[in-house]
Amino acid sequence: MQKITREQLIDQASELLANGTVSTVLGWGAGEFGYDVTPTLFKTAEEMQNGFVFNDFCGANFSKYLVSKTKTLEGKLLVFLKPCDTYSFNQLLTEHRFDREKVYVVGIPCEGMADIAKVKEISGEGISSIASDGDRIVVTTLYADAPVKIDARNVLAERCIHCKSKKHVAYDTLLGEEGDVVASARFDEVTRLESMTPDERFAFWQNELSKCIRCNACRDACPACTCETCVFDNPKSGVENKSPSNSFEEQMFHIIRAFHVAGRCTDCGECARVCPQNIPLHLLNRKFIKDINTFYGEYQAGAEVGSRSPLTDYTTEDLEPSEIFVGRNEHA
Amino acid sequence: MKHNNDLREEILRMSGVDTAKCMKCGKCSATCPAYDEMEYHPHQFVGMVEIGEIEPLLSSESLYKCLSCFACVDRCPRGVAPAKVVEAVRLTAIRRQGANHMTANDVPLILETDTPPQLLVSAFRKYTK
Amino acid sequence: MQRVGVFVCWCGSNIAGTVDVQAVSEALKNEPGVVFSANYQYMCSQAGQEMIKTAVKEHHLTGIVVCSCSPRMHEATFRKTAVAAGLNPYMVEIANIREQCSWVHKDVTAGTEKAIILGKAAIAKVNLNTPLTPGESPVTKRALVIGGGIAGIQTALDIADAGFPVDVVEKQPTIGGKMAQLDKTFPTLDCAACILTPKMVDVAQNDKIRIFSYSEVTDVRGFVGNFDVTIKKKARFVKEDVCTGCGACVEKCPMKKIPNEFNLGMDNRHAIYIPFAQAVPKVATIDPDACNMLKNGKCGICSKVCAAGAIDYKQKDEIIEETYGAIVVATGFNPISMEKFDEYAYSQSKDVITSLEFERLTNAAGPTAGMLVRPSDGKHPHTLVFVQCVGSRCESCAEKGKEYCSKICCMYTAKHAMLTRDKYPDTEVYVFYVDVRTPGKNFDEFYRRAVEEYGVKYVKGMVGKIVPEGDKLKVQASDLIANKQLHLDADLVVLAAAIEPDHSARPLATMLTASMDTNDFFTEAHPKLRPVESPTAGVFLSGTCQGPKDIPETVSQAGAAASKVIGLLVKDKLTGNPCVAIANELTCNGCSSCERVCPYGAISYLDKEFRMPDRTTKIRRVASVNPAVCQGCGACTVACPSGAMDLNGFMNNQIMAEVDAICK
Amino acid sequence: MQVTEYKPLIVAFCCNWCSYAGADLAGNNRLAYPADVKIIRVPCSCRVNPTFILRAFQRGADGVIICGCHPGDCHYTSGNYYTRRRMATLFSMLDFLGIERERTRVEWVSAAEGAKFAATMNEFAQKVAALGENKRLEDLRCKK
Amino acid sequence: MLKCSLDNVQTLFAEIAKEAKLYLPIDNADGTAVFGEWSRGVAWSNALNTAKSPKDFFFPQTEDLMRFRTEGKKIEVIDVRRESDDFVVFGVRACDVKSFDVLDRVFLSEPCDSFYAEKRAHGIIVSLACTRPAETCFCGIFGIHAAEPAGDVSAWKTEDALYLRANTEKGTALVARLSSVLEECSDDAVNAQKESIAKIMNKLPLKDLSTEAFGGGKTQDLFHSPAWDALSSACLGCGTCTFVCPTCQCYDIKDFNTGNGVIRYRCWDSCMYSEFTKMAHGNNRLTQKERFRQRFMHKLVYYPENNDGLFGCVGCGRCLAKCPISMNIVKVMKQIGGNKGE
Repeated sequence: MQKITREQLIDQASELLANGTVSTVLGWGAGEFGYDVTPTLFKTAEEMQNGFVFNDFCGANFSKYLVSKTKTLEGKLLVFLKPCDTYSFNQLLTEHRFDREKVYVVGIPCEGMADIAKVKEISGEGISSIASDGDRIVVTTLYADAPVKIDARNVLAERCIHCKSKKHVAYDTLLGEEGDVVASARFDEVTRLESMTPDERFAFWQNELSKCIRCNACRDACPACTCETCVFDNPKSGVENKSPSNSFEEQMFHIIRAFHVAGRCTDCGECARVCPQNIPLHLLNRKFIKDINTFYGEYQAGAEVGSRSPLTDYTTEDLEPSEIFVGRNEHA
Repeated sequence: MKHNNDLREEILRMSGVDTAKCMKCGKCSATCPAYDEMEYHPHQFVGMVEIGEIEPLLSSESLYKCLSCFACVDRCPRGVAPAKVVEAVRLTAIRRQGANHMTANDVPLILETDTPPQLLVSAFRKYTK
Repeated sequence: MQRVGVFVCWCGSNIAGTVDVQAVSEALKNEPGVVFSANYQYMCSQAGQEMIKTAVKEHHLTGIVVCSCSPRMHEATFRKTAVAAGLNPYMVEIANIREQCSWVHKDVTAGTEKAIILGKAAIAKVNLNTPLTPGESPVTKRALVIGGGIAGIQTALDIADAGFPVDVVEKQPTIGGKMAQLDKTFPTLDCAACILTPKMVDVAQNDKIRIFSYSEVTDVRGFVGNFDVTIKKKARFVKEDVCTGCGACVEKCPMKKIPNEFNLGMDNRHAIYIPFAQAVPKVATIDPDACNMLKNGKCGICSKVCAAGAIDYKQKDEIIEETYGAIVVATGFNPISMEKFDEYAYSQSKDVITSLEFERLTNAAGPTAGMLVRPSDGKHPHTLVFVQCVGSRCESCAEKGKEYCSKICCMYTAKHAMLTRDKYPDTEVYVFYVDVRTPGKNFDEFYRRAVEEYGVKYVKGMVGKIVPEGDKLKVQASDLIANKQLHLDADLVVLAAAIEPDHSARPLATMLTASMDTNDFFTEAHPKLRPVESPTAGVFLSGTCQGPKDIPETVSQAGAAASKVIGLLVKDKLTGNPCVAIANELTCNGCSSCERVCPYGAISYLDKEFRMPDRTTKIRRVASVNPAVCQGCGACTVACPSGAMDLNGFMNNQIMAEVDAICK
Repeated sequence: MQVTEYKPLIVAFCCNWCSYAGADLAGNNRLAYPADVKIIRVPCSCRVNPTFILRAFQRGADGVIICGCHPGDCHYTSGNYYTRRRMATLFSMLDFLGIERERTRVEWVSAAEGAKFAATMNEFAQKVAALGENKRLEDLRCKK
Repeated sequence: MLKCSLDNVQTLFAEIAKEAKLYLPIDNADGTAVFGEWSRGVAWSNALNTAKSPKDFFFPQTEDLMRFRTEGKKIEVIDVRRESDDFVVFGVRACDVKSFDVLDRVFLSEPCDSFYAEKRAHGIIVSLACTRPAETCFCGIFGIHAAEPAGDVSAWKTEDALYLRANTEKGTALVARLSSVLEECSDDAVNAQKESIAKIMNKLPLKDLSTEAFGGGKTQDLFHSPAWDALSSACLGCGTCTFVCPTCQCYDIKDFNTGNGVIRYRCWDSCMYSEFTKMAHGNNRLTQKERFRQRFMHKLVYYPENNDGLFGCVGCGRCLAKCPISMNIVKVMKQIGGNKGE
């Protein structure tokens, strides 16, 4: 399904390693089952030949790793970034979270990544191998006699169905063609929730948030959450908390988490991807993005380095908090 | 004079013009090449629509004297676009005459083989607002 | 743990009438930290304060809660009491049980209950208070005035009068600014030069004032009391201290076709020039773009004719670094460009001019020696058309004009029209106006005189277009009162162009971290109460850099700015407000969110080395608040995602403790 | 008229320069409002962290109101503009989560508007009382 | 062996629920399964396993230990311990059943954790054999038989019936109580299922993963392995693996100030967190590498060293499925243990 091949990426990286432009490559390392790829540092072309993969399951956004990895590495780090990842990249630069000079970005096109849960819904558990064949994902399992062929478009990750941009907003080298910002229906689900009654919305979120186990994966995977010490880990912050003792704390955590990244969140979707409990956390972020777009004009965090986040900005004509619900379409 | 607020709203909506923005400088009328032909002048269109005094405009020849050259739109310092107000009043007059609300269903009936598509486009523009 | 004393005031019957003060002091006795609780008729009285002092000594109190009237009333009083008792003044908290309790609630039970809760909140807060000491910083007793127009001149003179040294930085070769270009001034019609040039001379002769002409501010660091400013003094290739301003060089200079900026290009000057006769400093300047000697080494005549030996072709830009206690911005204005107003044919006809050009045209020292003639053919104009509001109040055309009213045009146009009719009674003068705005002393009288005594024809309407035809300007306009379209054949058209802040203001504002509005006018610290101060401490505003103004207004503001500067410079030390933001470097990410919301530019960033828990060192970008600049609003504390930013006196944990106490 | 026993708890964050002074003026003029309203003084409305609001609800508040200078009149020039954006987005999010939108409010009250302060508090207290107890953002551990 | 037709299984549940709360896997709207309380009409999930393990029933994520009520300067201590009611956790897979052995050794050895013990005493575990293990399953390498689940009662589900066998006193009592819906039967169907399960187990990709390199006494061999650097390099430091793990048993004790007093409670903690076991001097594991190593060394070396060779992992595969970066114990075992499982 991906237009770009593993070999192309290895070639590009090998060249840059060979000519000394970069010392290390941050890429996807092979796993046990074909779909379980791990972000991995490669030092040589040979290491890449042995352990590097690129397939429909390379969803992880590498931008956040740059904060820690650039601090310790000698030389430049090559990082492969998909279009959506580059927005996080720029946002982190805006916030001075790493040194641009220490990174070499190879922009790679992305046709959308697959969600293994959706694959398994079709193929069933017990995957023994998984491969790509044109637009299809071919899965062999312990239980089916013949390999199951799945149209990759039917198992796209939620964030890829609603891909907002095929455009790389940052790169040193771009493989493939320059893409464009694309129209997406990413706010539809937010709109659907908005059109519910408050009681329905409350019930919806109670049900979702009560699943939270406070593993912090959403926070720890989020490229906007790069605080040295998170307020939720800091006993002096007044909101520190290790477990969701009750529904208040579940809500508190998720409201504050979303508020802290509001205006900075690029909508990369990592939070929802990594949630072990399948809570649609991205909807909280998208709600903020949608509101900001509606209230203060379209803003895409990370579209350009140095842009001012709408919540650290204002105009004298801004909407009043009392006006935000005027004209909103909803049931009584 | 009975002021017609519904009609006023309708015209403001059709034209997309906020007549309250007018600071009554008269630059539109100063700029208008058809001024002398008109009974009511561009600034009067804006002013009279603003106060809802629209009937005299509807029955005035001035409606058809406006050349739609848009000089007033270009020059207006306040972005009021008087020509669009005139256009909207004109359209109101046209609608009253019944040539109103063309629908796509009407097209096959009036379509001839050599009808230029441009004509359809402008017809839609005029009759379907 | 704090040892808190609680003092409940009766305020006569003001509090005690609706609040059971005895019950309040009893109830608060049991709060954590409280070791003493009492009530008294008037806590703010001498006896009441003594009671506090005694209790502090006897009970070794470390914190004080006074349940009384609004802190806006007596917080300062009780802080002084605390100091007198040997406590830090910021160890006092007030529970407002009068204005916000006894006076608004009639029911004693409810009032008492609420008073107890407010007391508990204050106790919860004071338990977390820490002694605060305001920072002190020395004040450099020197002021910088940026801009040498009438605003800058007046400010500099006033500051110097008070005995403080002042430097004036002017980017032109002479001070004087726009006023030097004017002919007469409304509404008194006295000659601009006659009232301005003596002031310019005063500046030059004042030993407290240094003029850096032909200079620019290139860098500003530091903060109120201690701004480190870098000034670039551009090479004028003439030794300023040697040149006598005799003008011999100018006369002999062979390059004489350089458009004269001072006359807005309506005549020419030489490559070496003195902008005008009364220039200060009266020193020649060589235009490096025009001078043959500087361009290709050929000529050198000026050097030969200069008896003083002032010419120095090798002169370099000079960098001056100086420290100032205060900075006054007086960068002034310019008329906007008329290039984009095609309808007025400004670019097509020389006889369509701006009002400032008209000033030069009628000025006795101007290109025509004061003869009002058409720039195109030098003929005397008979029909003059003045157009008001060209580019002002222009909402739809941001690329062309300005949204605001330029304020001065109505009056100077009346002046122009009146003077024209006065000097040349054979002329017909039309003024096309949208509104005539004449608030000001003797302003409307002036305008009416133009109409009634001088026969200026004011037409309510606007000019729509101007077409040059032959030697006439075909003017098409509307007369809204007559409901007619007018067609005039004019000889000269004068456009009252909108004014805008000088383009140097925006980069300067960035250097000063002073805020600007969307029109690039400097923002005042408070539109009503602090109109001559920028929100950035130590930066003051003088003249049109803050908004359109006429001369009297500019001069008053210049004086006001000067008095604010003097008020600052007389202090030896600045005592800050200790309730300022503080950044916790250990948790700061250096993300710049706080910096973006700080209205005062109080936050900067340092690359600091940290010893990490894993025993490595790491260099991290962290925020640092300058306590002398921070005013303590707290905007940064909320913008900070990691909670690293907090506010002394209103710490996160203090406010949350209050919330907890209230919601208990 | 039916009088219910239930008394709402309302936390009002007031900026020091305008709204707190406005509340003082309401006091000077003896303009009554319910004792359920408890004021916390902050230097500027922009000091109010969303955390404080959630904290108040956690601890049992039924309504939270933030008062500041009118836009354009902020003592610190721009603080309330930030407040306006922060609270607009926060309130919208609370509504999105199904929290009653009448429980939160921002009101601009100048130092001269004692009457407006009292009227606002009366009206807000009434609205919150009509909603009843805050159940959706409460922390049961904090109940007595 | 006892049997209940699947048509009748809801009746069986109803019988159980008469005297004890019954918890069993229920399908979530998002496709995952979760242990939930049974009530009439609640369907039993067919999922292989639940997203979270059943350890919650005995060792909940948060649990109040005691309370203090304060009034003014007075403090009163309140004991919040209550006797637990009987409850049945139904459909626990072999791996998760085994996890209770791991937890028991921690919580029931002296000093015994009374909160845990109380719930263990009152909880009855009905296990369930796995007929369709997933590729992430590797219980077999720890000697767990997917076809022979332990528990108070073992259960097997075929296409038409549920087979039960009581293993313990508690189990026997439960089964006895259910006699009206159960009938005696032969072992044939169960044996057939065991055979087919054995075949599948043999095909699982991780079946040959070796534990040889691990166990007590291996600290010196493994602790300084250079492989830890690369393995931990991508770790985000989140707590997903620990919170979905059936055997992770670390907790933190915290105080919550309610305004009227204090609740002292414990909650799960994760050794992957930078704040884990933070002490006055700071943290004792300073880098993510150390924290990462701790988790796996604990499961594979330290725990067996202190517990007669019992590994601290039961091969349930949850962390394999849930880790945001797909780093897991299998990858660690292969790298650190020398790729013997290939």
